[in-house]
Amino acid sequence: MSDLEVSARLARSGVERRRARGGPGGGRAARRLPGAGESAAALVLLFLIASALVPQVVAPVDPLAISPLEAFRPPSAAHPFGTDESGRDIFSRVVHGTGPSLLLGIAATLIGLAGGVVLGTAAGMLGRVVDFGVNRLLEVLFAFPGLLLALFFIVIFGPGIVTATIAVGVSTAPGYARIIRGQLLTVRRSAYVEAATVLGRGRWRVLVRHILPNTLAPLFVLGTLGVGQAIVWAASLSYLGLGAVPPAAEWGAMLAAGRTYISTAWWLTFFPGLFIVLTATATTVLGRRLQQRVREQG
Amino acid sequence: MSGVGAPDRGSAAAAAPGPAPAGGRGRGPGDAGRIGAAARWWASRVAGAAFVLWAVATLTFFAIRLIPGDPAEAILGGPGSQASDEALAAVRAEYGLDQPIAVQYVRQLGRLAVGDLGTSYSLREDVAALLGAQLPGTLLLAVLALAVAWLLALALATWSTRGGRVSAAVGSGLEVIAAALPHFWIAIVLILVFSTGLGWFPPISTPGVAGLVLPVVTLAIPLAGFLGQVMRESLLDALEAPFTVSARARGESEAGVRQVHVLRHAALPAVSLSGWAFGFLVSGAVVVETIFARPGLGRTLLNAVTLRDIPLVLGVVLVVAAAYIVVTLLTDAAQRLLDPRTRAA
Amino acid sequence: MTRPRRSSALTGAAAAAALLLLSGCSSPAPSGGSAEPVEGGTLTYASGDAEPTCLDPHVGGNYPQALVSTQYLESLVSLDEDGKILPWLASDWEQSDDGLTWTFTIRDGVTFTDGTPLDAEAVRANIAHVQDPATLSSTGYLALGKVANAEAVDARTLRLTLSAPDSALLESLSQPWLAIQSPEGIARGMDANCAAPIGTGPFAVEAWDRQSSITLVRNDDYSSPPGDASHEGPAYLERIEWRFLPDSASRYAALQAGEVDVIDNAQPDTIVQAQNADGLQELDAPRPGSSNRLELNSGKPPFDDVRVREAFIRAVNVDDAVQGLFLGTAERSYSPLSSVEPLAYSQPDLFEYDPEAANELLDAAGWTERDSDGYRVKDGERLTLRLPVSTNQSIPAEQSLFEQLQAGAKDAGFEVVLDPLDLSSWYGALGENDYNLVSAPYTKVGPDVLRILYESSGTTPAPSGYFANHAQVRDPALDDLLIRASQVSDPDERAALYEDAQRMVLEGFYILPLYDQQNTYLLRDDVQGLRALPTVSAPTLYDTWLDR
Amino acid sequence: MSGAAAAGGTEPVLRISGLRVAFGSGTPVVDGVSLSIAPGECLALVGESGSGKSVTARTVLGLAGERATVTADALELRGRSLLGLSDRAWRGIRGREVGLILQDALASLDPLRPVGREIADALRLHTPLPPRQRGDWVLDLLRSVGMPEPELRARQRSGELSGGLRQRALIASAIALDPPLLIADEPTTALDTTVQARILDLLGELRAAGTAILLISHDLAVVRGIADRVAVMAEGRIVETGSVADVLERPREEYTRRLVRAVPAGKPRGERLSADARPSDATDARGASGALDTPGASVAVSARARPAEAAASAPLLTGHGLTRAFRGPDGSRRLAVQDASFELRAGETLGLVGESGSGKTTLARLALGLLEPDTGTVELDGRPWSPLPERERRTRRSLVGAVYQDPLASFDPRLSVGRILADALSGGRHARPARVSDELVSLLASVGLPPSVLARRPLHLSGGQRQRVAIARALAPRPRVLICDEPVSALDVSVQAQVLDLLDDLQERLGLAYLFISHDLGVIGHVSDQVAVMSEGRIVETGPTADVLAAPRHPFTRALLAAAPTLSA
Repeated sequence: MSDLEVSARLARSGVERRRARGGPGGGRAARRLPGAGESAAALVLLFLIASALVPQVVAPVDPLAISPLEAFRPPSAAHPFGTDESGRDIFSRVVHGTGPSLLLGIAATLIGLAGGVVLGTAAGMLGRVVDFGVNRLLEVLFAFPGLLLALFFIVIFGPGIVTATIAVGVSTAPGYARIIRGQLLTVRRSAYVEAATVLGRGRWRVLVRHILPNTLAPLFVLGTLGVGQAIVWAASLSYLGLGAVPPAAEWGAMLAAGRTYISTAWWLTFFPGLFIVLTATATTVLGRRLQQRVREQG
Repeated sequence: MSGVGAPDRGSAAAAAPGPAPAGGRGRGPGDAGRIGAAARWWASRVAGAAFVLWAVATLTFFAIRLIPGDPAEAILGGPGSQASDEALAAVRAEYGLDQPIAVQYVRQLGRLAVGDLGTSYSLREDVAALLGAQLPGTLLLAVLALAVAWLLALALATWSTRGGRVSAAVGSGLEVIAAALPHFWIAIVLILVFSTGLGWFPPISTPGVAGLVLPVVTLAIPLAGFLGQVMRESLLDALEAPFTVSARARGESEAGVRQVHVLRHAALPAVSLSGWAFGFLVSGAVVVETIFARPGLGRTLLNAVTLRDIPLVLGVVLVVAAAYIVVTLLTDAAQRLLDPRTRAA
Repeated sequence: MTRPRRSSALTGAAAAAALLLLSGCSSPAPSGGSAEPVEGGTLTYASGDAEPTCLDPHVGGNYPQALVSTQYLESLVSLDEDGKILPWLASDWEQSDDGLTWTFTIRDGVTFTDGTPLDAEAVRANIAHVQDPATLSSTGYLALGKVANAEAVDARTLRLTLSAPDSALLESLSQPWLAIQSPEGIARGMDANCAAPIGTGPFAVEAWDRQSSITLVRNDDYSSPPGDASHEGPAYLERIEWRFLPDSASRYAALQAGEVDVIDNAQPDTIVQAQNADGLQELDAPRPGSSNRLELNSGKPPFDDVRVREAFIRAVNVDDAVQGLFLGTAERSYSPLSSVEPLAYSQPDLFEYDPEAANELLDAAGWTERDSDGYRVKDGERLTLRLPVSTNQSIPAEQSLFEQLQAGAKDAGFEVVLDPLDLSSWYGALGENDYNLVSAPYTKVGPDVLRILYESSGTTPAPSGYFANHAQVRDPALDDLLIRASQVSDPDERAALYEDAQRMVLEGFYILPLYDQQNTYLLRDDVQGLRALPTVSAPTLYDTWLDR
Repeated sequence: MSGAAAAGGTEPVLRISGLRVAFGSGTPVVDGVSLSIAPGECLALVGESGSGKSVTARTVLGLAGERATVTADALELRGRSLLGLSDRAWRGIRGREVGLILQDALASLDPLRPVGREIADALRLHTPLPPRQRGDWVLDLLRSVGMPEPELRARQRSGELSGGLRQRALIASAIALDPPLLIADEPTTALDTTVQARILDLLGELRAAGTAILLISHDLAVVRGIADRVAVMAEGRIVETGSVADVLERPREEYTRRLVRAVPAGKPRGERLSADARPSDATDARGASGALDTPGASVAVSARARPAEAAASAPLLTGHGLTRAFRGPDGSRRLAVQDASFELRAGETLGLVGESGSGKTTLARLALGLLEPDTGTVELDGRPWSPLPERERRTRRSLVGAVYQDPLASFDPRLSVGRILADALSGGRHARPARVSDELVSLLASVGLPPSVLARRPLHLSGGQRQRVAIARALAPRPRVLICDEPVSALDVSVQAQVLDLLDDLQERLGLAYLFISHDLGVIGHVSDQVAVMSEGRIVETGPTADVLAAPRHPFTRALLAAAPTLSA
């Protein structure tokens, strides 16, 4: 079980319960995630996307412009999030850090997904022997829980933003693989795949028309759920000094740089951390909603 | 997860036939049969766990050979160790690095089998002894955090499924946010508020109980977020399940329904997630032990990673993997015990 | 704002109050009724330095070892506040006229904590231990570089024969890396001795809980305080809990919360905060030896061209950065030597921020074009400077300082690549000559550190693999100055030679001095009588007592 | 036990008048229901899904739900009004005055607790008995509901019991305190016919002992065997009430008549069950046959071969000595189908009937070539069909279509009805949309669906519509054989009637052969020309339907027939 599987499982169960409760009196929308939360999540994401695409519009101040004599200014009108140890505007840095941070999270997620797809489809498609082998491999990989695989990876290939990204991706891959394999087996054994066989469709055609689309379509949703966690893990690695490094305006790196000053200048760490939390929360809420939509549609 | 090759799928009203023979004729699964099944289950699971452990040892053995450069030098701390030729030769002899790889592998397995994890170059100490000293602290932290997370999750899930839509929205919102909180951030905020601000708890993990509070809470909050969501879903499922209707129809009160029936069902997925939670907690321990300056496996691992102390990293990885395997096994056993439905599968 | 740069020894509670006031006007004076030292108690010391891998400072020889070993090991000689040599385990010494033979009289009546008596043979065994390549000594080994032979003439007399006169010998011997340990302890082998070295100090190692703390207990038979100590007999404190808290924020928070009594490596922001807080005191004790400086690798392009070196130095605004980052807790240095070194020579005009001059110099050196990113280019090569940063050694403020220098250098057309590395990889980068800039402060008592850092032979590694001449200065004239300075016995002549040598280093733009090696301790108000030993500014807890 | 019978007299146990239940601000789900039940009487509340019968029943227990608004002129249990009771007062009534039996005993008993504990709960809640005595009482109860080995069963959990035993345990928990009123909500729906009969007998015994029973059911035939009176419910109202005989034999209301007519049991082959006007069907069907009669279709489109003629023609699909085993989770081999043989001729329906787990579906999958038999062969149109490499079978796949119990699961969830059918029509190639569109419309018309469903996804269709789409898809390649695996078991009786009629029409028009699988003897009896009875993997009896039903030879067939509820008295 991975964070991902827990997330995916959460997004799933609600829908199934709602669907099962078709009977009279089943308050239809009673337990949907509240609309307010979703709207807030959408707003946050809009802001994040804007920050990632056009940071100079959202925060015109140069995030790298140092001003040594204005260091450690607490939040004020001029610097809503304060300034850091080199007098850089933290708001601007956080906004400009959105792109790299999201990119890092997305890249890690894509790596995880890619690994997951390869392992998962191999297990699901290439017969029992491969399935058995991949399953054992996954069990072994799952024995490196959480950050352990990422840390082990970093030991071998050295720290840094690229290895940290790959490490987070690699450590999420087994989770994706297991979900994809499960999905693939469900689809392969589904009545509609059988129906296509009965209609005389060939293996290849069934694979391309039915199995792959239905297996891979949920990946987008899964990825959305995963990005938030990937960002959190990557930031943790950065915070531990094993990921992105200053002066990059990446959230994890900002946290790592700011942690020294935590007792005197909390705003150095608080705001980048807040953005990580917001991102992870918003993507989770959005991912759940997407998953519910997908499943409610069938 | 699911078994392979279910024959009668997609069929008519025939649900899963269930483990017991249909009709009143046949003898139910006798106690002897059940014990046999349990023994078989344990045998297969223990064998599986042993396999995974062996595979982990094998994987790590070959993985560290991916480290560029001389493995002997890596064992001594990498190129910066400036290790002397004598030291390198000693390490080569100790690890048999001059032998063919197959011999090295067998020797490594042999050493692991007797619990010899090598010597940490950075701490100049026997890794097994070192980790033996560090493990209890981390386990204590993990167990306490798990317990607190359980309580928090249960309280939140129970509260948020009791009342109206507002508490449901607040409850689920809190859980989602809690699950998204990075450990280091929680730790920072907790220290700011409860140590620097209010001065209630020490900012570093001192030996006493007070020193445990912040680390445990830090670890517990995100976990409670995850567990709370899972518990809440199963709580809601159970609250709507026909058996709670039956119970109510018997005259059971709402509190009774929750106590006798629902909580058990809500707890089940939390039990089954404990293996995952263990991994999550160990990951968190790396961060938390570092921030709160608490000795333990996590901090040892981070130091070992930063210093590239290969024997120590390998030791922690193997110990954590072994612990994880054991925890997973115990979790599955607990689940099997608690939920007879899982015995059929 | 100028403050005394040097902490001094205490000779009583009043002196303690005076000393502690040195650190800032806002530090409160200890309460008046605490004149009589109190016996007993446990002091918790939180060190931000890396946990040593070996408690025997002979092995390797770094500052973390010096910090803790000062509590249980003692050296042959010590220094007073003015840099004058004081007797310690050696009660007396004399030097032959040719400067090649030194005879030390070993203090009588001192025993190691394992009961072994201190005698000349024990000291000889220590010197042999340091010089044994298997010990992997670096700092101590270099300091004894000229000692060709050691001989125990009788129980109390030790004779050292040198290969060349060494004016820095006594300064070298005062360092904790050459502290004297029980020969019985050394004979146990490296592992055992690393775990619990046996010395003559006021405390002894009781237990070492790795990754956590070292427990030190009072040596009740202690009898060998140095002359500048404020009392005699055993230490006041019963125990020391020596914890390792690498996270500076946690360390300071722990001090604030009263979980620990003393912290070292206080960061600028916390120093400022402590100055404004009730109940905390500051002890500022810059380390001797080199200043904190960036060394410019003159051994390879582009810094093999002195114009490029000067251009870099002119291009960066160190003053503002130091002001902003260190918040007034550190003062800009313009010397290769620490300000605590009496012979330190400064030349501020060489280091004035002058971007225009920098641009002209670079143009003159042929770096005339700029690429699309604004960096200078010559022959298709970008003007790139690699700066490996040891994340273990450089404090965060220093890392931020490098970032600011990076930004300033960019305007002149330098691309500075900051490369944060763990210690091992950092050594690796140095060993492979894969750097243009590096910050590697070196702590040593006395100006002889210049010989280690700037003499040509310093480009050759010691047995441990370390080499100290990172600027890769290979200047026969400078070598000559440094060797002569290390051999003359006349103090004035020595001072003049070292001044010339420092001027050569500064004018050659081999280094960019930044500030002293910061070494600030913060302590709670009820900690009395803490002082830094004037040798390498490590704290000594011998006179310390708890007013509670 | 308590003296419930003492209430006596003709005073009704339950009297409801003008009951309305609404959820939120929506239209009432129950709208003006009035009924009463006397002691020892069984009143059946019959209706299709969504008619409001379950809500009515739950209202009697005060369990309609938090969001329900309940109003009534009267809601009395043994003369005591239940309106406006406090939660506490309700709890005193539930279990003691009214017992509830739900449909799905597996889910209605806590799967994590031993059934003995579940039964004892009622005693714990309503009596001061100490645990030990409760245990004895539970064993008594289990014996009284005919539970074998009660000591063992009390310790088991519901998942470890078979369906019938589970239902007995659930009944035991409902009658623990001998409540004067027992509400049974679809108590036998998920059960096999023979088990159902035994449970109905048990309910009959309880009624005979003086318990009033409110029986909720969608199945008129089930009701016939046990109820004294019937109340027919539709759209929240009671349409008709009366004695069982009156209502089922002489229904006054049109709705009731349609309901009764829709029951297939006992209706001869070919008799229409649904009330749909036949002419419109015919026009649709003509359009359909036009579409299917495109040139090149070599399949004979003739009138349905009557059994006599069919017997003369060569068999279209035959199975010879088919055996198939599966490996169980514990590694043991289980024979799902054992030495089964069958013959299916053009225009003929072969009904395959049996209880759950008897191997019907495995046989269907063998016939479809989805499973290879371990031994034996299947032939299609005189040529080998299975075992055979799928590649060689594929070209003739169009001859055999399949219709499943759960049509929704058989559709790719991403596809609209239009794409599903276009795909089926195109034979897997991408056909030109315009041409396909005409064909699509007529194909839909042939199953009685308007073109407007083309753009919709199956998820948004009703159960009956989904099954029609499934049939249309099966027809698209112009098959000669349709294999229908429980095609109507998930449908309400009136929808079931429409689908059965549709299948009948199509068979007549297109000369299709059906292998029709059902657990419901009534359905099989109505649709089949030939019948094969399966039990424990074997076909135990086969022959013309009329013969088998009239003179069953195998004991299992006889038991099945005896247990099957029918409308006739």
